[in-house]
Amino acid sequence: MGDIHRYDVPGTWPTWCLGCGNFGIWNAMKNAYANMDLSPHKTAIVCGIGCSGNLSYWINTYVLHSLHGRSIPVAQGVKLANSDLTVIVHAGDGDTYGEGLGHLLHAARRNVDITVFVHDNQIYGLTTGQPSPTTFKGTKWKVAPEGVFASPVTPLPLALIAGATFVGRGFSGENKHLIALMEKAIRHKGFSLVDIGQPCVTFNYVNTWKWWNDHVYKLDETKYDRFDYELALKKAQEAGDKIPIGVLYEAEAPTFDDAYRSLNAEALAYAPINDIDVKKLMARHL
Amino acid sequence: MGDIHRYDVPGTWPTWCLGCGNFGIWNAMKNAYANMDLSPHKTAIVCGIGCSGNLSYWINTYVLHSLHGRSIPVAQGVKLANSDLTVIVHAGDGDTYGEGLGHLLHAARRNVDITVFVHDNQIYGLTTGQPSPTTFKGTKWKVAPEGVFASPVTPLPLALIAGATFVGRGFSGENKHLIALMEKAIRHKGFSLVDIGQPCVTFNYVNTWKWWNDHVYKLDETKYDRFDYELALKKAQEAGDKIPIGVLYEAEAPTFDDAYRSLNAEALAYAPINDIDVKKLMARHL
Amino acid sequence: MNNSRLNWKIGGEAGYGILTVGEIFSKAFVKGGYHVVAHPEYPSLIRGGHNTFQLRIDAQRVRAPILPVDVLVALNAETIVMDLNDVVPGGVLLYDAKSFNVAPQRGDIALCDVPLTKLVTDLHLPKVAANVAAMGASVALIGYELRLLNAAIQDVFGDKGEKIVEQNVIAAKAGHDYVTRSYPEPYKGGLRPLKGPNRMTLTGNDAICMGAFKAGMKFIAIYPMTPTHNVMTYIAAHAREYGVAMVQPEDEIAGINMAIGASFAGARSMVATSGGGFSLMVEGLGLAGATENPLVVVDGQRPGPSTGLATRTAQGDLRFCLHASQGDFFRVVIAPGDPKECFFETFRAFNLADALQTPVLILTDKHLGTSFFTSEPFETDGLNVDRGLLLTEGAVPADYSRYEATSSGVSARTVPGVEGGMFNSNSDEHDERGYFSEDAPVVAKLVDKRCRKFFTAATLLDGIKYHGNDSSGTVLVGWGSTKGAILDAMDYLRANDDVELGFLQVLFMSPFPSQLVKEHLEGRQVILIENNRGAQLGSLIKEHAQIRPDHTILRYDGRAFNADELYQKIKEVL
Amino acid sequence: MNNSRLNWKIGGEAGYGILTVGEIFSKAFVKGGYHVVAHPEYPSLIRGGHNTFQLRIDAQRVRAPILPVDVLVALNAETIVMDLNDVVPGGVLLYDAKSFNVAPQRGDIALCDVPLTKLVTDLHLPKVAANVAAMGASVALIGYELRLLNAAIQDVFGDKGEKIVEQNVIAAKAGHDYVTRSYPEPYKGGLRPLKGPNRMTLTGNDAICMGAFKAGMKFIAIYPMTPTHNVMTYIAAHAREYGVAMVQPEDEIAGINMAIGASFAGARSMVATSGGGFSLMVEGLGLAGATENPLVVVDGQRPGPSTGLATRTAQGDLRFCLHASQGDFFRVVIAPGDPKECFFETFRAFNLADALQTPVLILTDKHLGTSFFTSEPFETDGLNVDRGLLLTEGAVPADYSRYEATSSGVSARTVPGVEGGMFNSNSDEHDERGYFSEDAPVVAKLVDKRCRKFFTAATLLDGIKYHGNDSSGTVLVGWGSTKGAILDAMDYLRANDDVELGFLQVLFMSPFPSQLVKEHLEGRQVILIENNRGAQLGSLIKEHAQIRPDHTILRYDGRAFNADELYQKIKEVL
Ligand SMILES: Cc1ncc(C[n+]2csc(CCOP(=O)(O)OP(=O)(O)O)c2C)c(N)n1
Ligand SMILES: Cc1ncc(C[n+]2csc(CCOP(=O)(O)OP(=O)(O)O)c2C)c(N)n1
Ligand code: SF4
Ligand code: SF4
Ligand SMILES: [Mg+2]
Ligand SMILES: [Mg+2]
Repeated sequence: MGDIHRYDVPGTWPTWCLGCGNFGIWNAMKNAYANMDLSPHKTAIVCGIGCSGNLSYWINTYVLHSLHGRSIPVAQGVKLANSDLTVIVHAGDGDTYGEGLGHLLHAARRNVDITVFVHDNQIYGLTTGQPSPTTFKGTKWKVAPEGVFASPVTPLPLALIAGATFVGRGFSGENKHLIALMEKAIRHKGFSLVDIGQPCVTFNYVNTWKWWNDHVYKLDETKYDRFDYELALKKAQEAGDKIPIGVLYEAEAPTFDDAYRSLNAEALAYAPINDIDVKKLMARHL
Repeated sequence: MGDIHRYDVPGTWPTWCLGCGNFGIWNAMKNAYANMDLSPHKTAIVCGIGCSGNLSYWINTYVLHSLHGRSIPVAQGVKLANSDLTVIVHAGDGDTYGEGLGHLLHAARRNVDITVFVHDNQIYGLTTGQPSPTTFKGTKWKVAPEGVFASPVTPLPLALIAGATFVGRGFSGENKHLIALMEKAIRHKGFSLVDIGQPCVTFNYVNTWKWWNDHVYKLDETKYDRFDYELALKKAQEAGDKIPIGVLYEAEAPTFDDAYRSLNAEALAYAPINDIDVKKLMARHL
Repeated sequence: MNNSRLNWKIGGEAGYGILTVGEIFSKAFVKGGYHVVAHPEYPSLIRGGHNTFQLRIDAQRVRAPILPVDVLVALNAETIVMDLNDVVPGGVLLYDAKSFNVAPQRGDIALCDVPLTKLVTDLHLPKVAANVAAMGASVALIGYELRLLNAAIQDVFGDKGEKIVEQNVIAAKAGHDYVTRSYPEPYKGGLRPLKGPNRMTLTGNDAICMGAFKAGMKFIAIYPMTPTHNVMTYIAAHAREYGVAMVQPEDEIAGINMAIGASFAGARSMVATSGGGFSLMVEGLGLAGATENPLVVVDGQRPGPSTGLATRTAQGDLRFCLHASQGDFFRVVIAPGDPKECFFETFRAFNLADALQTPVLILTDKHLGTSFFTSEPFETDGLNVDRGLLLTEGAVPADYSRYEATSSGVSARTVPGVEGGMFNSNSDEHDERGYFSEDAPVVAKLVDKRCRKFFTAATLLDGIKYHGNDSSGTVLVGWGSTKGAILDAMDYLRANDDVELGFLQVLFMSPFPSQLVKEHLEGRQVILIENNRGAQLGSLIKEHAQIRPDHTILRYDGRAFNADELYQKIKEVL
Repeated sequence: MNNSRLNWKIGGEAGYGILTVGEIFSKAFVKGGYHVVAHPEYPSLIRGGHNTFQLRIDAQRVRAPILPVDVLVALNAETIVMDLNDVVPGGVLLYDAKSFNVAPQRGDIALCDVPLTKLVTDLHLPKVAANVAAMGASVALIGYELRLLNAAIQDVFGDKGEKIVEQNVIAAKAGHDYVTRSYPEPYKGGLRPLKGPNRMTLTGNDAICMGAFKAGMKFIAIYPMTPTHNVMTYIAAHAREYGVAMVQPEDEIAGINMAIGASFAGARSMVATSGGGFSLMVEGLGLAGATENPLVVVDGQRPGPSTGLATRTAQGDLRFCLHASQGDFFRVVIAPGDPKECFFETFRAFNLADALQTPVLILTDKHLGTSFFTSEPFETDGLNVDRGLLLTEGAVPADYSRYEATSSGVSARTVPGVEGGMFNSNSDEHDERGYFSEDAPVVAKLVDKRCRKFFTAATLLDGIKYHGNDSSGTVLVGWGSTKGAILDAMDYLRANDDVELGFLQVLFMSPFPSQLVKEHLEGRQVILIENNRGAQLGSLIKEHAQIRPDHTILRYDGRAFNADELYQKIKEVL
């Protein structure tokens, strides 16, 4: 187990609201890194734009603070260019399930070996409280005084259908559980999606700490067969009163990055490029 | 039953390749329109860019020939502005499941009352034969000489998970069946997705007419309960040897456009705007 | 002697309602006949960051912020650290000395120590009410009238119920009474209510929303993005009343494409976003241009490139808006400079979109869109909706061609539902009927048709406004939100230096009023003022009027020009 | 007397391999020492449309198509209807009179009736082989050598196996022998093989791919879009050999963002698209600019706005590429004019992207990207990869700041994996270490840092090429793919009219070579030539060099300039 302070950015402290669920995710993440003794310089975090994405400021590693909705494509590029890196995405629910929903599902069907942690506060936090794709239907907001008209996106079943090989749900308030879950997701070889319940204490008056605490329950690892796809798809659809947390599904499958890696002995980023011969190409045009 | 020639565009004939599956879709569609006696001027077709989208040139109605991947948002706008219209999308698999996958699923969760017909030839036709999101894994193509590395998108289960209230599959070669299916989809109030098997005789050497004929089977309407969501989700996942065609799922649910329509007695497009009073707004700023 | 102006600033932690406080305080003075300019500054963080609200109050018309401030209200220690230098010698710091342990390091200002937190907690009010107590205290300090503050509290909190109003009134009174007792001498003799006309307090974005409602906008798609988030809130609050469909799409691409669909179907429609979201709308903009569907697009600028500074201001998107999307086609780009122009130009934007059947862009920015200004109520009587060449049922000619290559470039439109008007609104190049065509002469004809709208538009518009001295040897030139600072700086020059300059405000960036710009600038000393680094208007003037500005005053640190700062900078180059 | 030039055109239905036929026929003449320019024209349809391939063959260097044609080969009736007027009086129509019932309505040309279909079906070859028979027939008609056609067939079909080659050789022979028998007199005395150097036949896009391979591009994301679809095919064919990852993303947004991720991770990376796809990449372009990640972007232009004409040519994206994305930041924009420049400038683009740590755009178009040209093999010996300020393991200073505000604007980069080099590649505005900052002076400092790259770039580059007469009173000015037509038109002027003009080719559109452009154009009659309606280079010249072209020759019907047409147009305004 490594030193958690390796990941500190000296002289900084998160600017999240007091009581924000992001603190728990931040803490769990650093602990998971420490448990796995990840080298900060061999890890790349790609994050989106949102309160969630700001996490990247308070972790000492390589970071690309990208665009709202586009962290998953960026992360795939990082992994394809250098498959020796551990590549992790931190993004919001608006980011991943709104602006970026297509990217999420396409990355899942490719099974690129990246890990996506979604800070799911069921709201647009940084833009001060508009409904997000996971906001419940019917709830009323300043910009939706008639109530939200659409059913929420259900990311976990969608990811399962799309072909994700690791699907889990965590909760910022179950920190130890979350640490273990994050570790498993990162260790998994293939595309991992972990949706993390993250109360937004400032804007989300529906999905509060109490709400989350009242609704989550832990999957019993000794009984639940996480390799059973049918079961996983059922569990993933559980909403309503009781929401399972833990690893819902895991499977082994060839990854997209390995398919490309087979083109080169070394990672693309390390391939020598000083003296590439194109004479043989030119010869074909003679 | 109306006159099928109402929908002809005089002096034109499709430019599709001889034997292209699009002919069957075009034919079925005009028949379905005629059966329903749809008024050409009260119907709007929105299409994407692709061989599929070119269909809009050979049907006499209001058409917005939009952008690759964006026909579903455009169609939602048309419907929201004038819910008196019958709004239909014709788009390709690249269009709908690649560039536009996010839009498809968001439209489904909104349950906007539009009907989406996807000409699924499992290939990018108009750009001369690149693999599409529904191209099978492992198959080799000029631009994918090592074979396609990703699993195909499975649009029907995705749409079901997202909340589509009508999900079906048709096949260009089963024309009578397709006509009936199209009618049902158009009549359905809510978001309808119909994926239509459409052989591309020029570029898709895998999913040929023979392949399709060998694989499809018709759901038996007298036995299959299309209102059973669980069953539909199972059926929708059937791939491999046997592929069901017919209405896989149907449900009644409030539509997004009705929610908006409740704001106004008449369609937005018809609301009088000549003398709108904003003095009461100004008064609030005094 | 009474004072006739005051510059007040309040600072505190984010999330403590500084913006609401600012709005209330602004209203209190507008109700007393004053002009105000008020602007919030805050980082792109929900909490923990340093938020300020600065309010310029003046009996004369003022249009832009200035420094230094007369009264600084510090609700946290950071305000003292960051803003104390902004206080004018002889000014006042109002603070709660016991609440934080930073000692103000200025000997040349007065300290007004008020136990704000204790005052409100003693009254069993929530701690945040200290903000309102600070306003009450400020009113007393300034020698203004508490009843006007109370009226403003009623205005802003009225919707939330009588109880909330009452609590806030009590908090205000507590602050007020404490200061009246402990510091009985009002600052600079006090600021008394004036007899002035009834004026509105509003932001540029508020005015855009009003203009859109007035124009009969029926569909708007907005994906949240600062600084147009308040457009969303405003429209949402009045959507039912005005029968408008506001959709929050899954992304900006969906947003603009929905709006195009709605426009095609006959509803006046609009999108509003900022540069990042507009980047995603570029392909849709071209679709509207090619298919000739009317569309109004608001770009609220903020500093780029990329995510940049989400909550700050800039004018860096001008060239981008002019040239976004592939191929040559004509669009209108309007840059209003104050809330009044925001209102009237937005109204006009919808008429122009219909008249020209092409996208109309409205360029604002965080400063104009989210700062508060005073304005007389808008005169709406002469405003007529004109939908251009829109054919209704029965009016469609037998040989109807949607894209007829008319001399104006504009051809009659139908919308779905109209019998006999069917056509293909086609993003592929097409012939006059909308059927696709690759025939070389047809292509050139249709390209020409669409581009002729430029000339048609140019005849409809002036494109500039000229302010001040017609014949001054030196002329200022600018666009958009810098208008306020420029006009105020001209007032300073007139008052302090007896210099009367002219100011050429470019209102339409496309069609660019080349001839008028040339006429106004040629042979004079030109000082270009912009809130960007690229001097983008300057580049347009060089391109279209062949004139190089003699001096360029640019600010690109995310902040708007202060009027006094700009005045100094102009003097330096005069 | 032998002929030394010939203009040949073949037309037929889409889907019948006209493009392959054209490629083979081109190679046959390049092998015989000729220069060729060959361009396909086809509508955006897979089948049923009218496809042509036109080939200009000349012993002298030629660079652009011309009209009229000497020999027209009609494989269907439509070719006779559409293209017969293109044949020069005294020219030849080669066709299969029995196959279609349109009678050629020209008395001033020779008819060469060859039963192409019968010839091949008699030999039990598939009907499409009629195309190849038509080539054999053409060779005989022109008096050229069949063995060179056979060699070209071997080149192009070699990969498909000996059987295919053999069949095609048989078909060619059948056509050849028929004509030799029936029309023994070769057209204009015949075209004999020359002793020339070995030259390549290739498209601009081929050359871009070669340049990218040579530069060490390791990652490329391409979503299919005409006219860059052949980039995809080319890269795919050689990806394994060169160890390159080519990804077909779900959309262009994913494509550019993947490429940025790959670049951040240390791989040289690229995207290629056309205007519509580039529209979707605009936000990503800003991300690369703000985070200072190197990136090469190819925009293959086609006529807009919007979907426009998918398979035709235009130069309408210049201003768009220069200004795409919000806020001010520096990008490089290069417009190569022929395959050689495509190769060398693409190679340089990667070095510039690394040296300047900003996006580099390469602007081509359908004409340059997909027409075939002859070129001597590229001299690659002096080409050195330069990755700029890229810190490797062990070289990272202790107090490393990724975004140090250096005088060049470029600061040293690390990539993930390098110990001690961690930083935040940040789209939010940030300080020199990459940590977010909203501090006004820091913001201005970083904006300035990035914009200083403009000057650094300007010192690295000339930006123009000057061709022809240094002191002519009239100078032509153009950019990109019009280069060939302009140079050829100058050859005509020299040969026919004894007029020796100069031609200023603007190669770099950003940083724009203002000074050089001014020097070359000032005081001369300027004729601007562009393949767009907006005269976009003209607008840059007005903006940056304060010069208005005296004459403007624009073509915007989706077609490239023919050299002879341009020659006439230039003469008209001279
Ligand atoms: C293209 C684009 N559109 C909009 C925004 C504005 N924006 C910033 S954060 C955000 C929402 C964030 O919501 P979410 O992803 O759920 O993150 P959270 O703040 O809740 O963690 C939006 C819409 C943006 N930065 N870019
Ligand atoms: C933004 C954008 N990217 C790419 C293209 C080029 N393009 C035109 S059609 C097409 C693929 C069409 O495939 P599909 O949607 O399956 O339709 P099909 O032709 O097979 O019917 C593409 C990529 C485009 N027009 N716009
Ligand atoms: S707004 Fe919500 S999500 Fe953002 S920091 Fe505050 S509590 Fe957390
Ligand atoms: S390319 Fe394929 S999809 Fe397109 S028209 Fe031909 S057969 Fe049909
Ligand atoms: Mg969120
Ligand atoms: Mg397809």
